[in-house]
Amino acid sequence: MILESISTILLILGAFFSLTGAIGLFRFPDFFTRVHAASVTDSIATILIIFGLILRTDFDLVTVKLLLILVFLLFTSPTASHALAKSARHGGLLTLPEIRATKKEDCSS
Amino acid sequence: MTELIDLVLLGMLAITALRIIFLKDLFAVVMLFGIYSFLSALIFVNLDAVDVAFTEASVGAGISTVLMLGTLALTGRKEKTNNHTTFLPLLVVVITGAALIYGTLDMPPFGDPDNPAQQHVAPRYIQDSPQEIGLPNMVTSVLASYRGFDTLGETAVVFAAAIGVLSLLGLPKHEKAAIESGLKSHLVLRVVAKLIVPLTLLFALYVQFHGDYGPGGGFQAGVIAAAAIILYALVFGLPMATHVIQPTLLKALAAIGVLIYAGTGFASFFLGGNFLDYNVLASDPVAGQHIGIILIELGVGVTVFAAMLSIFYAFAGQAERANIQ
Amino acid sequence: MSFIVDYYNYWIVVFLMMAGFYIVISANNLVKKIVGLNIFQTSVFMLYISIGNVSGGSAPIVADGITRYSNPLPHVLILTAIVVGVATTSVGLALIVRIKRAYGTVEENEFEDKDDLI
Amino acid sequence: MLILTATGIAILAVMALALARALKADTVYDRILGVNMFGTKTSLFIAVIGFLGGRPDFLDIAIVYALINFIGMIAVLRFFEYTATDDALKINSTKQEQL
Repeated sequence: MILESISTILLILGAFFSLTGAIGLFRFPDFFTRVHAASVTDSIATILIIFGLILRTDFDLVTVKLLLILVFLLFTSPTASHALAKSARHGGLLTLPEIRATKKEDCSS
Repeated sequence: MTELIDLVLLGMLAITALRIIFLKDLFAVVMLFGIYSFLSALIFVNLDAVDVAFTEASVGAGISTVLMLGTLALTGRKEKTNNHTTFLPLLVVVITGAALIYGTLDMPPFGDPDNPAQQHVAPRYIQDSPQEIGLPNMVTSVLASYRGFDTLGETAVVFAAAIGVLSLLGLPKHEKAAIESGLKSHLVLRVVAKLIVPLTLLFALYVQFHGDYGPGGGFQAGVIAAAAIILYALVFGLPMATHVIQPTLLKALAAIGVLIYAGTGFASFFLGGNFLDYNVLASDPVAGQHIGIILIELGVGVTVFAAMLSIFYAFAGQAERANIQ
Repeated sequence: MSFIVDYYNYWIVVFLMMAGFYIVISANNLVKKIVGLNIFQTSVFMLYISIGNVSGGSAPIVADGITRYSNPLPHVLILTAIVVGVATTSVGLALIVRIKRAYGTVEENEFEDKDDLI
Repeated sequence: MLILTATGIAILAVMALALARALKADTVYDRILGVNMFGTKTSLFIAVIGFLGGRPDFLDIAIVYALINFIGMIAVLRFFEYTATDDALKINSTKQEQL
């Protein structure tokens, strides 16, 4: 019973964090803020939801598989975000303040 | 609940398909096609077809996307302006679609247990296969035993497709890496890839030998193992990957897999049964079935692994050559 | 209302099939045609799986306490069809690479003109 | 049971938003970001519906999703290394000026 209520809290928190991340992904103004919103909440939501599910298992093979999913997601998702942000930066994508700064220079000159 | 999820996912699929029609950037088209595959795999999970979902997620979404990106690297990513009139194709499509929808009205309702499709051979598979074959996964029983001859044909098709691609494109020559290619500047990626590749190979082995009890089997395991090597090749460069698993070895492996499959058939043939009748492989029929299924799943796995990886080598070799020139 | 519930799955699958078909016959670019062909193919897979689905059923892997299973036969057919589908797709893509090398283009309307030159 | 349903619906909504981002993207990188988030959330969704349907032993599919999603991302990045033309960058910068 205690386990189930803890699991409920974890699942609600996980759902909340992933929703905030998705809203950030959709509404934020430029690419780098969106990466930030998506990747940070992705990690915490994954941890919370997977642990919420683990508390509902009988601690057998299913638990091991859930832990394996957690390990895979925790390794791959931030790595992918990092690599993406890095190649966006190398590809010449500018942040919003930088774009504003260049625009101001254009106006003054 | 199942119906609701189904409806939402089908809606997402429809929107994705519509967007693909109007996009001119082929790179975006391929990415959305990856989403399309993932979504359809999700629908398969929702409709209880877990083995199919496994295959679609690994083959449809993984290998297809990688191969299409390889082709785009060689042919360019922009679709030029279209001089077709849109009217005629639209007319053809609308008429065909209307005819098909008219046809669906005669079909039995979706999900009804009394449908004709559920009455014919399925009850026999569902009731008898756990005793006859001795495996919990009915899909594996049907795939490897009842319809084993069919699956031999499919394996031969995969083998033939690999030969076709190799004769069109040719394998990259096995040479020592003169210049290091791959994602050099991504240090984090290289470290993580080193961790992920062995885990993936281990997981492929699990899928191969756990396929009798859960979703999985030779087809999926072969593709997942190939995907691990593809990941290695993408991060560390093709020369490193061909150094680990040489193209000539792959050619031999593809043939060996088909031979293992056919050889199991001939073994049962010479032991007094029919072709691919595993009952005679051991004194106990159920034990014989188990041995036979493990052997042919191994053959399928080896062939699919070798075929998929050599197809990838062929495309990557072309892309690498084009990049150097 | 029950009419829609009974058939919506088939209708959306037909719509997806036609979307793929439209791409195949209207696109100029060969790679896009292959994508359309794959969309069409995936929709056919979905139609098969929908036919095999039993509402209230479970995945066809024996477990305790479950009496109603979905039909395993469409799953077997589609499982092998997916693998064969990707094998044929790869042959198609290889042909496109060779066409690009021979004609210098993968746009349908452009290499018609080159045939006229020969 | 109710909470699992609610979590499933929330993840479905997140997937829809990520899909919307992938469909309507300002730059190529936004599209890749949307696809990546879609993939990770899908593998969580499979885990949740496994528990909803009462058969959580099919989690292997979620593992495959996570793996294949990662490999797809790497393939995309590698594709950029090959074809990072000035053309693509020009499109990015014009899109940004519109911001």
